[in-house]
Amino acid sequence: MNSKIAKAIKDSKAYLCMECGKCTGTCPVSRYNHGYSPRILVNKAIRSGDLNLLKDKNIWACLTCKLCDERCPAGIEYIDLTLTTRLEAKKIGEQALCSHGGAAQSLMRIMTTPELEQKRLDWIDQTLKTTQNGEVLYFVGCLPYFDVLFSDINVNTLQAAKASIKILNRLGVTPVVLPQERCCGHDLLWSGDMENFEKLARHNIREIKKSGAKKIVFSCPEGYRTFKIDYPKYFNTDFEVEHITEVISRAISNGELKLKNLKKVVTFQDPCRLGRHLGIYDEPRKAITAIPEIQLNEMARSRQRAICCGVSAWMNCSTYSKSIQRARLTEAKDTKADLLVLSCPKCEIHFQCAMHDEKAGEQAKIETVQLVTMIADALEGE
Amino acid sequence: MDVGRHPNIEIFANSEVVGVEGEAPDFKVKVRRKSTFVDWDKCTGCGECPTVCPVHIKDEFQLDLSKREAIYRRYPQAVPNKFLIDKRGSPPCRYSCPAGVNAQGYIALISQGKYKEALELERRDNPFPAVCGRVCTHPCESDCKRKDVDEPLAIAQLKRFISDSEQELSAPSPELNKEKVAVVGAGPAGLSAAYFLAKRGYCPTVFEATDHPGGLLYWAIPRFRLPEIALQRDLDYIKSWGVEIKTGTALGKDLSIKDLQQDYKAIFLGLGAAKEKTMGIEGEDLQGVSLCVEFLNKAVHDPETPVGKRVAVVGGGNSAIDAVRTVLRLGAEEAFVVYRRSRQEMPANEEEIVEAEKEGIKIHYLTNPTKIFGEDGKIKGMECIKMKLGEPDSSGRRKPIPIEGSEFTINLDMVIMAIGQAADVSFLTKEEKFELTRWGTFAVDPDTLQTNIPGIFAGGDAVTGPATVIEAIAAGKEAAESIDRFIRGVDLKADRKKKEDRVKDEDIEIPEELQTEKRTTMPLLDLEKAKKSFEEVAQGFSEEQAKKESDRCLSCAGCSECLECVKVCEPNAIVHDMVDEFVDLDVGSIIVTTGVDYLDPKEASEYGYKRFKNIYTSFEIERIMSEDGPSAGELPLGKQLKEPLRFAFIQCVGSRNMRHDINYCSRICCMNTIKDSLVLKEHYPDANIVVFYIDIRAFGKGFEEFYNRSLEKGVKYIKGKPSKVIEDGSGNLVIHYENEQGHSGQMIFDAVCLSSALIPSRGCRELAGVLGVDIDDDGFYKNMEPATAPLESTKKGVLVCGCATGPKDITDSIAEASGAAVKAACFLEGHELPVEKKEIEQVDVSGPPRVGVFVCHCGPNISKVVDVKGVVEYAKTLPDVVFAEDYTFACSETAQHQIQERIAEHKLNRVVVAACTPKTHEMSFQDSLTAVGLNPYLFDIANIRNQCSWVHQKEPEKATEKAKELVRMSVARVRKLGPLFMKELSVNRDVAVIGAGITGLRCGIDLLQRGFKVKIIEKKELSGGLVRHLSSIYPSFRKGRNIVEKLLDEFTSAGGELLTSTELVDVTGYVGNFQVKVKSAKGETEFTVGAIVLATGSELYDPGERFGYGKYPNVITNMELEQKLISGEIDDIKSVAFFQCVGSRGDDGNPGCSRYCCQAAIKEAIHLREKGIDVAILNRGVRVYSKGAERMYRKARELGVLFLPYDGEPEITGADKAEAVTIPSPDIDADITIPVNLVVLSVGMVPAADSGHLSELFKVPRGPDKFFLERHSKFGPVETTVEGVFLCGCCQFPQDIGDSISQASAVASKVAALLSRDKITLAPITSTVIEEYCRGCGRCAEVCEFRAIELVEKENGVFVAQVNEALCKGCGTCVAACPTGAIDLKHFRSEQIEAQLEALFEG
Amino acid sequence: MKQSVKKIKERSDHSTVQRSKETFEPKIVAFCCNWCSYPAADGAGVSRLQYPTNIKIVRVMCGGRVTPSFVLKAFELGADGVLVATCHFEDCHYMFGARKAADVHKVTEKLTEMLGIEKERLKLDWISSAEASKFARVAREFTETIRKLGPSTIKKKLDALNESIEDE
Amino acid sequence: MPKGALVIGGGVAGVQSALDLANAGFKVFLVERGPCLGGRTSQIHKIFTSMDCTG
Repeated sequence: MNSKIAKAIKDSKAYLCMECGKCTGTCPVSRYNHGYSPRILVNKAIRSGDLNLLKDKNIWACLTCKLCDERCPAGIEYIDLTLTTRLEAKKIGEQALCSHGGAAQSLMRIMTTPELEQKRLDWIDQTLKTTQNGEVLYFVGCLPYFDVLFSDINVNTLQAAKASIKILNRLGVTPVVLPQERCCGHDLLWSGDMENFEKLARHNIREIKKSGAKKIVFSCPEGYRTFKIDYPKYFNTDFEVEHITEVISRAISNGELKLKNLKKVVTFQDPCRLGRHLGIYDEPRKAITAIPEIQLNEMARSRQRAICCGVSAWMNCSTYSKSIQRARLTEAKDTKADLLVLSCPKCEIHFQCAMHDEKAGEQAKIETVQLVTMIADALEGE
Repeated sequence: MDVGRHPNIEIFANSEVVGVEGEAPDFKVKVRRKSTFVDWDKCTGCGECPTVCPVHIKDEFQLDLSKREAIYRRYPQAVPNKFLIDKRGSPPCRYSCPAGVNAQGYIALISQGKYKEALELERRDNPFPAVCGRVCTHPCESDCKRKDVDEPLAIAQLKRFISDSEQELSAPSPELNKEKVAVVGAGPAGLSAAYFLAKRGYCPTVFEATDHPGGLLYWAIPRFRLPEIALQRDLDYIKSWGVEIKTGTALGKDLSIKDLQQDYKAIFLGLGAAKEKTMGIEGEDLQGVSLCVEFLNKAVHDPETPVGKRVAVVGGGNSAIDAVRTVLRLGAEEAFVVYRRSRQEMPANEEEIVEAEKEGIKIHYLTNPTKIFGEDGKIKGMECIKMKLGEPDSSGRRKPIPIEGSEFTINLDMVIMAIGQAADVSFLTKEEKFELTRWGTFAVDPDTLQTNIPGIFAGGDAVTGPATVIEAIAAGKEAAESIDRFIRGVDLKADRKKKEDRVKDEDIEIPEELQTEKRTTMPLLDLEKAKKSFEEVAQGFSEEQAKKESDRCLSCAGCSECLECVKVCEPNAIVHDMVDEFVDLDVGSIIVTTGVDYLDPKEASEYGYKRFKNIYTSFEIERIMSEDGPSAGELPLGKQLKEPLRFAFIQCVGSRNMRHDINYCSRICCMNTIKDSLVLKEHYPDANIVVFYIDIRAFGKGFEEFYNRSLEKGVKYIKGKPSKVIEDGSGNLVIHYENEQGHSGQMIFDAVCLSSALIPSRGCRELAGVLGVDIDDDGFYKNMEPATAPLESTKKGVLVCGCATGPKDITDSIAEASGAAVKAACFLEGHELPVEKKEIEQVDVSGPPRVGVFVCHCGPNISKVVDVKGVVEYAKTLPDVVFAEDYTFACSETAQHQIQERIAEHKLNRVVVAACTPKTHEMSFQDSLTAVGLNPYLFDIANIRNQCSWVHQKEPEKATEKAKELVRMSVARVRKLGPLFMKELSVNRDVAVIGAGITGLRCGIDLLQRGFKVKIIEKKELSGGLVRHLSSIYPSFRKGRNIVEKLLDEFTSAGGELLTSTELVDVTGYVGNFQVKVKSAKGETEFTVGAIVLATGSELYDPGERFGYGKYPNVITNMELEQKLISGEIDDIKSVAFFQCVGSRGDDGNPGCSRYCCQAAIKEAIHLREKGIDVAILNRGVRVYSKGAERMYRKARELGVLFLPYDGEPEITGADKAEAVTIPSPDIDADITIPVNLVVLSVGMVPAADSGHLSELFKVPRGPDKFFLERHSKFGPVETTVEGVFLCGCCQFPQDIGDSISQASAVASKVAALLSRDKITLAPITSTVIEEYCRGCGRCAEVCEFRAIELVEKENGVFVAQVNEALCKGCGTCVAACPTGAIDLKHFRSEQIEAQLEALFEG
Repeated sequence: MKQSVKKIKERSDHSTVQRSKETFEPKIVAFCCNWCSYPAADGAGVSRLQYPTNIKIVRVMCGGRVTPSFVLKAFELGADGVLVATCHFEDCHYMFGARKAADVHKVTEKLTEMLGIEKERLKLDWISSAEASKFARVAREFTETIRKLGPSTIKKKLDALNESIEDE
Repeated sequence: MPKGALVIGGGVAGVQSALDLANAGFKVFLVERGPCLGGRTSQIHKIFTSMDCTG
């Protein structure tokens, strides 16, 4: 057996599987895709040869939302096993069906080019203070690209970046923003492309080191997770990393941020990376409820039980993704909220896409807003 | 399907119908296939031949604005894609040459620097180039067309040049294995006969009486004119063909005819004319009097030959000049010529005379010796008489007559008589009974040169008497042909190739831009040196001179028959002696679509066309502005523009002009000008463009908007016809016109385009005669009735359409053409049976790919540039390639067979052919795969010819590299390909027509006649639409109601079903299987049809309260007027004003022109005017364009109908009734008020109120004007984007009756073609959905213009896209729209394209 | 180690310069639609209109099929230039395919610009089947433009640089 | 053999007539005076695309 897989089985405690099928019952994908079962994949890993596992299309169907891990009575870390499986599958030429013809993956791989001179900071206007060198760095992520790629479905993920900088500025921080920042590599990693993930990571680490930053703030939970968990696994990093909701929450506690009132009923979508991957549930809620007069209605399934936005790493978007999204949006709508507060650009793209289509019923349509944007807009004096 | 490859279409290009007999449906047609000189079965269209063609003549495709080769195809995409040769007859030089030597040919080759080839060509007709290049009398030069420009070409000298430039004698030394032939006499005739016989493989032996071959060339032409070395070269060449020459063997002495007959199959007698004539005057026997040839015989070979001090040579031929110049060189103090006629009649070559004169030789013209006198038997002098010229004699020259009493004497010590020779063959008659002429020459058959004794032929001077070298050569050549026939036992005369006709003078191109250039003069030996030596005087052309001289050739005959094309044509397709062919056809009906020509604007001479530069026709502008045009898309102004371009269009050049006898509107020119103005604006954004026009007739769909666009772009329109265009001396063109103020004005332009009238095509009258159909007053084909029977000619079974019946645009022509097709089909029997398909065992392709690569040389087309073997070796290294090899022509039948064998042998399951473009042979290779059971879609072509070897000719290494890359890409692609299968759909053969106006009825009738069941669904109670309510139609003035009733009667009696008062409820299904649900008083019914025709018409604009409508009772619409005209309630009307464009060409109603109203108003005006009523038509330009309409317009003006231009709303005054109309008329500086007691609003056509509903029901999109949108504005006017749903008549856009009727028939044709088969085969390249990945977002359906994708609900709320393969056209835009990758295009799948990219960049 | 990085860098810089000045042969892919620009390219062959060998054609049925992903993929794989050639709007075989291609192109253009790929490296043009000369001209001019620009920075060959950073 | 139709003139109109008849299953003889089809339309650069457009 492939030694990497063997190790992953061991590390993820897959041998502990008691075949209860709780994972399958929990899995949002399995709910719609009846051919998909985490348990079966775990058992394929344990019991049969590599190829049987690696060539199984289902290894790409997992959203890595970690819901199963949350519930597994045996404590198996399924998504870690999935990651290794994908890395190994990629090596033998297997790959997922990439959305948008693989345009996103191409973008990321192009970003591995060392001499690239991106023009990715056009959106930074006079009102935003940024710098080239400093203690704190704001990691923008792929937002500028997303807004172009998804211009047809009215997403504006860059608002979150602007809002984050605005908040940092308000807190007296002039963050470093890197003109030659690269994709963090999250999506390449999760689609099994270790080679290019490494290149991106190296480049980012070098650039950040050059800037002199010691602390990195993220608005994107995927970037946050990648820097917090994955980079240290492979590279020597000594940055402090923080999500913007953590920054906001702390500032609110310290009384550094004063917010205007907003008379709205809202609900909140926990991003998988922020929630289950990193355990950040309270900070966003604290931020939201800091706005006077706002009412937060939780969805039926929230926090640890929250449901994913349906797609991960630009692959295997499918009819099941759509069903997951519809169900989740309906759940949001059912809270009688006016606004669905999001905290991840991917959630925004995926939900907007689901709502964009003509057949999407009214019961699954709800206005969305990024948490940071909402906070930035609520800042007093704005 | 492409017309060039349609199995049912046989194309006769370059052909003419020359005879038609019989009646429909039994026409017997005779077609003349004009010779193309290229065997089209063999021609691959590779394009090698023009690269070697030396002839450059006007390219008619580029409207003579650039040049093409004599072997050509009209344009690169031509169908059929074959070459042909432009031959216009025998060029004058060749025609006038007795031996038919192809001078134009070798001159053309000289111009290309192909001297060897030129010489080779020369020697095809003449083995004596060195000789003839020096001593020929060159009749070719006398007829050279260049003399009309400046001076004839120095043809003979060019011939000498190619002979001189021969470095090494080409010695063919063939094997002669045929019969032996005897030739007697080694003069030019005999040697020529021997040469041509040897070339045919016979073994000729030449018997020569003297000890040297060459005849007079050797014995009597002085060396300063024909050096021995030159003669020897020709003799050596002849001998190299295996001709045996036996000198010193005289006939009659050393051998006899009998001997020869015994040993040889045939005999040629080329005995010459050895007997010299004398003058027959007193004193010829004196010492010092010589015969010319006798003298030269000696003098040529003996430079010590004694001559007198003062010598006269009598005669005017070349021998006389030769003699006198020889005498001079031998030391005579004075030598001169005595000639009885004038210089003009002198037969000696001009250059000879000139050279002689230069050498100081005097020629006494019009002088004739009367006697020679002497002393002691020695000459002392000669008495001569002066002559004058009388009437022409038998030779055509004026006869010299002695002037009495003008005798005078000259003192001399030598006289040479050079007055000619005669043949004397009488010595032979002793032995054989030869028939002789009264001149003592052989009597021979003039065509075959056979004497009275079979097998014995004669030619040269012995037959003709003394003649020229070239004539002797000609005789030898002719005799060789006869001897060949004689020996083969073939009739000597039958089918003997006749001399080709001389090219007609009018067919000879003399380019306008041709610069005069004098003939190149031959460098001569220094005069003083020349006079003293026997060195050759004429020095010959240098290479540069020869090139320059050859460039002067006009290429009179088009093709020069240099035969270079034959050499490069790999498939041996070129047949220079091809002849016209006649083909007889039996046909059931005939469609005439002979199109139009345009008036040569030279006829409107005031506009300076061809007199001044930069004046073009609109067709020329079309070519010029094309990047593939003569000047690559730029105006060839010939000057640098300092300011923005100034450009004028002059409209109606010839059109609507009695003076040119063109009483019609050419219909397309306004739009064409607007289009050209926009094209110019694109190219020259700052250009000032002015259009001079009479009326802008922008009457078609989208035309008005197009016109407005040009206005927005700043094109200026000036009403009026310029009086003239002149050039101001500095290259500017000045247009004189009447300006807006009515004053004479001038405007300056850099270039002018003339919108020349369209006129009946050349030969249309003759063809009408052949067909037995009538021509109308304008010279176009007459149709039965322009409005109701526009496609029928005056003869049953002969249909006329397109511009053959009058000018029209592509849209209307295409509609008419389809309409004519359905009419023609009514005379034809049965459909062709489908070909039975054999069941073949299918190759299993499930395993890993096993790719075979086959690389084609395409003759030299690929292999000349690309290293084909290298590509094959490379291909073998590519992944999954198990076999690779190359073929000379992969498309050939043998190669295809071999490929099939390879597939079996190597168990190939994927095939790549590296060859030409897939557009040419993809299908035939696919057929090959199918034949051996391999799915035809497991195949790819690497285009290494069109996109590699042909476009990288100068970079063979890089091209080879690219070819490898292309093959690598193809292999990568083919590895990812999967099998595809054709699907068939059954079709219902019934048709539903929506709308029972005349359009719907016409369409229904045509379909019924073609055997389809038709239901017409009409929501109203009455059929006939608007036409039912018309008092009459133009131009025939038939009653609208009668027309409707007749159509209705035809429809019902043909078995059509008319459902009136019936509403459409729902339509579902797709092409071949539509379910139509209708509702009437009787309730709902549902039925199935295969196709649906929308003929729902349009509605008339409701003026509301505009123009006093509703307010004044006497303001009515034109439809209301029609009612009055029918009911006759017009007695109290005295004066009528028509308001045109009410609800047209504006923001309210129809944004475009409603097309019918001008003509309708004129028709109505004529009605009223004929009743004595005053009529004024207030118009915004009079748009009459249909057949006969312009004449009707004239008639209205003749009748006194007033046409008043207006803009905005005219003012109507009156209390209860409209009493007067006032319109401002700035041009005559007054407001015009006309008293009226009736105002008629010519209301426009607007889309029917329910068109939006119908659009949704049928999914047929509407354009911005809300009329239904056709498939293609030009090429698909009656189809919609929805397969199986068609459009005709006013629901697409306003039409007049004739156009609606044509469209109705056009639709019938399309429907008939669609439903004529039981099954529709669907192309397998369609989109396909993986449902699992489909989000059901509908973006694919949104982008699909063909409505091929539908969202289908799978379960509660879950939708997936479904592709209807019957509707999918395979463009793949849906794939681009899909966010997830669920949809893909078969055969062009993302992974297949990505594989190509990966392969491309991996190297 | 630092030295080796420098060396690699020098070498790669040097080779870049050399390639652009002397031996640089641009790699260009042209996506051509089946109905207009592909036949136009064939026509250029028929008329023997010469253009550089650098352009390789990938045939697609319609220009509207060319997604940003194809273009990005080409650049990723090392294309120095990408040409998308379609029908003119009015002659599009699929009516609106050429227009759609133009729409998609706008998105692609923005992405490539953002990536710092010089905008001259990506070109959309409209070439009808009758415009063989235009095809040849565009091919020549585009190749020339790319040649002047020099090689695309996105070249896998420079990966060595990345590998060695780890050791810094 | 069933009788075909004769189309005289190979311009756009002639080609269209021929194609319609041929597509309906009839034999067509298309006679063109010049060496190839396309007529005047082939010389018009702005609208002419290719013969395919008529099929």
